[in-house]
Amino acid sequence: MVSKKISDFKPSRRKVLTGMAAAGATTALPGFVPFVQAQSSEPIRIGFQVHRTGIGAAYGRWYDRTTMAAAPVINDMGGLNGRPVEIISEDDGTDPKRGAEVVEKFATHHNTDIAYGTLFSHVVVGSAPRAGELKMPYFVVSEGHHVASGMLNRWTLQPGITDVKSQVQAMAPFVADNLGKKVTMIFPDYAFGHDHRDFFSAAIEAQGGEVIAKLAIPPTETSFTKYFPQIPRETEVIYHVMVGPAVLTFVKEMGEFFGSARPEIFGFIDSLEAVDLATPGLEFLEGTYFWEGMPRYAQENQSEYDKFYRAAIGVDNNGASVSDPKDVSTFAHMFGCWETLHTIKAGMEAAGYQGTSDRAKLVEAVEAMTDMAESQAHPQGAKVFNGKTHQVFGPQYISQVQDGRLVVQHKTALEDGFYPDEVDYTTQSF
Amino acid sequence: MLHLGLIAALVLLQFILPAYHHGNLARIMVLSVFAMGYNIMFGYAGLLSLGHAMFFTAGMYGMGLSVRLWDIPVGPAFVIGIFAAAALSLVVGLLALRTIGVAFMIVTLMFSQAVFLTILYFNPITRGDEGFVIAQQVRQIAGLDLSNPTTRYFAALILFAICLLAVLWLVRSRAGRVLIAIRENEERARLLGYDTWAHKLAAVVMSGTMAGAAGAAYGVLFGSVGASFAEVPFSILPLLYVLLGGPGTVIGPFVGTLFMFYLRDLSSSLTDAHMLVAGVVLILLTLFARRGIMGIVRERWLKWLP
Amino acid sequence: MAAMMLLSTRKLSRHFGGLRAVENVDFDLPEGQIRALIGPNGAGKTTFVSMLCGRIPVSSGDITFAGENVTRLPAHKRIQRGMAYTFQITSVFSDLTVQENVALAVQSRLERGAVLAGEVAKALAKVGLQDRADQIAGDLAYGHQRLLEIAMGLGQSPRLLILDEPTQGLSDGEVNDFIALIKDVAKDTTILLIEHNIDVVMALADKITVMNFGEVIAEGTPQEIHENATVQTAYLGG
Amino acid sequence: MEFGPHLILAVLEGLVQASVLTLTALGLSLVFGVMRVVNVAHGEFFMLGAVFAYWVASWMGGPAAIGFVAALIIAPVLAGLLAVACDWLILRRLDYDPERTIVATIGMLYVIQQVTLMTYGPDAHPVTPPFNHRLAIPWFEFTENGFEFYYPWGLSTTSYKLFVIFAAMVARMGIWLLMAKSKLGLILRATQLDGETAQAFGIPVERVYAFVFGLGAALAAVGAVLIVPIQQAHYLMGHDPLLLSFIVVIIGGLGSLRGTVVAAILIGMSNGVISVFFTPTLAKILATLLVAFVLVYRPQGLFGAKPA
Repeated sequence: MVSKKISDFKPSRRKVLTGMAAAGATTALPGFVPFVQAQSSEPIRIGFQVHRTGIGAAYGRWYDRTTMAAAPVINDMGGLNGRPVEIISEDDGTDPKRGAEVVEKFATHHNTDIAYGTLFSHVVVGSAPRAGELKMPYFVVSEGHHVASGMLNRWTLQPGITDVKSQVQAMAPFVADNLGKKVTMIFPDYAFGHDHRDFFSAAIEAQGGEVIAKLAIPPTETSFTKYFPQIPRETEVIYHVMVGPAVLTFVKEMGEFFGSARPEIFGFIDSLEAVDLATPGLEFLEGTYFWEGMPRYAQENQSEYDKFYRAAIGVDNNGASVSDPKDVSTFAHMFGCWETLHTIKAGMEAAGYQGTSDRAKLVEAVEAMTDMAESQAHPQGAKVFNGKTHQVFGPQYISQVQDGRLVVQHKTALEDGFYPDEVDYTTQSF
Repeated sequence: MLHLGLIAALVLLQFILPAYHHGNLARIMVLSVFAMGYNIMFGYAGLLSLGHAMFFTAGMYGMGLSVRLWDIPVGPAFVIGIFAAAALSLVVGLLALRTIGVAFMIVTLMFSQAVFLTILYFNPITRGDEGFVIAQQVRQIAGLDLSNPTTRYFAALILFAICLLAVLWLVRSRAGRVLIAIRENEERARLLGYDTWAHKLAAVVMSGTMAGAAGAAYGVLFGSVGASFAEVPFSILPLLYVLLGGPGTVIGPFVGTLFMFYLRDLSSSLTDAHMLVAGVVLILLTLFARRGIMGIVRERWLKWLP
Repeated sequence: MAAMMLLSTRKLSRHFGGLRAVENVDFDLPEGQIRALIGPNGAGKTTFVSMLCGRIPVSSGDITFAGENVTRLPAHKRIQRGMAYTFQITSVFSDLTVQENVALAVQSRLERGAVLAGEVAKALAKVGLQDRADQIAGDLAYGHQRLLEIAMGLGQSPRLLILDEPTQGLSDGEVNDFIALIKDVAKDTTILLIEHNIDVVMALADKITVMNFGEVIAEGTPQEIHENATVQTAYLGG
Repeated sequence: MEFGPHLILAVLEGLVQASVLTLTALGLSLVFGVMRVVNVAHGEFFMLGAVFAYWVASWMGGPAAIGFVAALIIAPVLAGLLAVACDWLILRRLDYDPERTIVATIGMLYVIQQVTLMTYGPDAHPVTPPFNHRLAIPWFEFTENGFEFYYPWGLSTTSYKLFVIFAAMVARMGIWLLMAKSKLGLILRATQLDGETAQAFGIPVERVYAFVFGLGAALAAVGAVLIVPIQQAHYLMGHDPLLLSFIVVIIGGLGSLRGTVVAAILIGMSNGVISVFFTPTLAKILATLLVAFVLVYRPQGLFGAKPA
């Protein structure tokens, strides 16, 4: 029932997710000091910076659905420190300038306790300085390496999704051992693509392979065939990662270019995120491999957490909307919203968070976190949080297209994605 | 008088505005410097550019890269940013002024697009679309912390006041009158003995430099530098600000920026469809307020408004 | 003789594609004269004076102004050397006030910082527009716009004033005022006048140049031109 | 890939782009030429063509070819009617004043984008092509055995892409016949030359303007329906066609249909061919600067008359 209701989704500006269940559950739970209850039954306000318009809107829609599904679940569990969570959404237009304004609006107008939810990395970089100045905890879900690289500040954290540097490093051994050593990379000429380029090149060399060509595709490009001849003939593996509305064109044209003589292909699912694998023209992908942040198709050994998570959001076993099987979700990324909200809950409880004066305590409490067990709160898998770099490390999945479904072939170990710390945010003052 | 009054009012507002609007106003002042720069070219000299983002970006990256690559303090870096914008606008002016009308629009658009792509191309230096952060601890001039809201507000206000008075002085000067003459009828102006090409070039350079000052100030005051400021929609913004506020009025760009900012902000509190609201308002304004907000004010009430 | 010439052209030509709008015109205008330039429509008069002031480039030939070859100079430099040109079609700055229009004409020749107001008032008074100084030029009646156009020419205090059909659309009374005005101005300015109204030409011109098909077909005093057979043919038989 | 096959591939790709671009640009050129207004919302009518095509095709169901043909007829008509409504409700009331038209069409752009986002959504959706076969293209080489044909790796196109090139050619012929041979074309050309005089001769200029605005939008939509089986319909897809169409119209020379077609082919091809020699982003930069410098040194466009 819940899933049905939410999948009839209409974008709405604010959803006050208080509700009777939350209030009832908190009083029933043991361990709550009575005066806390008396003092503040007001909701904790989470400012949700969402890409409702602009280039990130396709992701934004599913980040929104995941967030709106996670909030009532958290409220059913007793909310945050006994207080219900209220999500206050504000569109940033996938624009860094507006992003900074939205963070400011959260802090000074909506008086939210924290800000959360940003995906596109240029919006993160545009917004984080303001969050730092406003001393507002800013939980991003963007997989960019910007947090762990040290360029941001102590108030910005990424506890829900692994960064690209770690992801690609964990992929390199599989690619080198199973697919080939001579790699051609195709990636968008965005900072996001540059992270792939730089970190994967280094990682594959460490495995004895090499990147023999790098094709950086300019943004807003809509046709790709003309660039493919720059792929060297001796390429053993194509490594592709693409974002934006033209991803399907990109993949289809790649298939048409190679015909029956394709090399091994390894892609980040970003290239087909929210795209139905059954779309005509994608047949050539059969047998190719994809990185997945979280497996889109329910696997044979599906965990109960995965089951619960899908049901809560209203996503079926093929990663599509329950109400519309053609409406495929951004399954490989959006779990980050779910997990981040649960981490915020854990952090607030650990910090005994009461109000905005406890924001620094919240950051410290999250920094103190380390192991996160696979659970309903972390359905993607067990993780380790690095308090110094503010970055979480989780497992990565490599799936193969078999009969038009993505079947997991390999799950990386957490250690595969570790790299030396580049920053220690805990030494910065608040 | 009106303009000094506006500046005085803005000084006063600093003390009474709630934090949110206080922060917004600082932003609006910086953005309206961008719009005022645009107004010199478009509102007074009649040159419709669709590439003004490149000048804003030149100022922003001139400042930002100086800090990022050479650890230059933000004060001198700000000046470098302004010079970078001035240099770019001189080069663009020399080339683009060979064209007029729609060709001028396209040429400026193309140059701006090339600047945007160049930022992406040199991503190891510029960090591409993501850009980079000007750290809070380096954003200081003479010991003043520019990330502090009050300091930031006054810094924005000082820049705004300087530019406002500069434009006021310009349009009351003889050179300003020549620019208007060029807008109205370039050939006639030439046949009154004016080197219209040189005047237009000067307008482009002044306009671009002011836009660059806004860009550099934006980076210094708000701490981020990014390529999205070089994209086409960011070139359209000052055009809208100026057209709505009233082209060819000194105060119009500020009014337009204020109006557009709060139109977006308020409508996004009411509905997801803030672009729909903005679109409808734009259409209505063109239908019923053809010379922009201050243009109407001038027509109806204040004929002397410069 | 040559030393007194304010303006001379030699073999001045202008072709538009295959059309020879002006062909090999040799023309001399001594200082202090009122010269009328007449000819049927399409004779090349406006093209000719447009080349003089630099509105359009020449195809070949030379223009000498005040002893200096100005053929390659841009328009504004010729104006700065003492030419003024008023347009055939009224071409005032219609969004500016009358005063500002004239001020634009005056300020181009004055030093930085010099006071404009007196000069502006003088030019306006000459054409009788002093009472309308604060009106928006575009709101003026047509005849007044023509006068403003002339006031702008006067405001430049040129050595050579080129008037392109200044009386077109004026009433008879206005034409008479105009004749008086030009006679007054001519005391210290050389005038080149394109005019269709033959009464005005006869009343004003010291000498008349007649063009047809891009060439000068006759030149002489009003009396001579009046009696010239070629001119008669050009006007009547052409 | 070797140079020869690479160039052929780039040329083929360039032709597909150019084909769609000519139609979109011809639409803009008509509006620009006849009405003298800058229609910033032109790209949005392109986008609407693609979105309508998706809706029509998915509503029809059945074989892909039927949905496609239906879309090719219905989508441009809908886009055209919407444009006529915009003209009648908005532009006409602005007296087609250049500056106000720019703002009003920016407003229309916002409205159309947002309404599409709210109804169609933020995702890109494909339309299935009526047919789509990969066609390998042979190339030659000189070996010890002399001159030989072979099929180089990667050198191919699809039957649908060839169809796009062909269909665009047919559409261009249609436009040419309309403009050069029909009475309607005569009216359009007369209005383009001088609206006031045309009015004096009893041409209902207002209705001609509405028709032209609709026709321009419909042409953009035809281009979009042709491309949507290759590139998906998305609510932000109007941006590039708008910019490119403007470039094409200006480079081609205002009001010159022949110039528009030639410029579209030049621009489409140069994008492809430059990408043979440089890395993708650098190629884009160079192509952009090329356009700018063509205009700087030939402001009247390639086929415009030099102003006197």
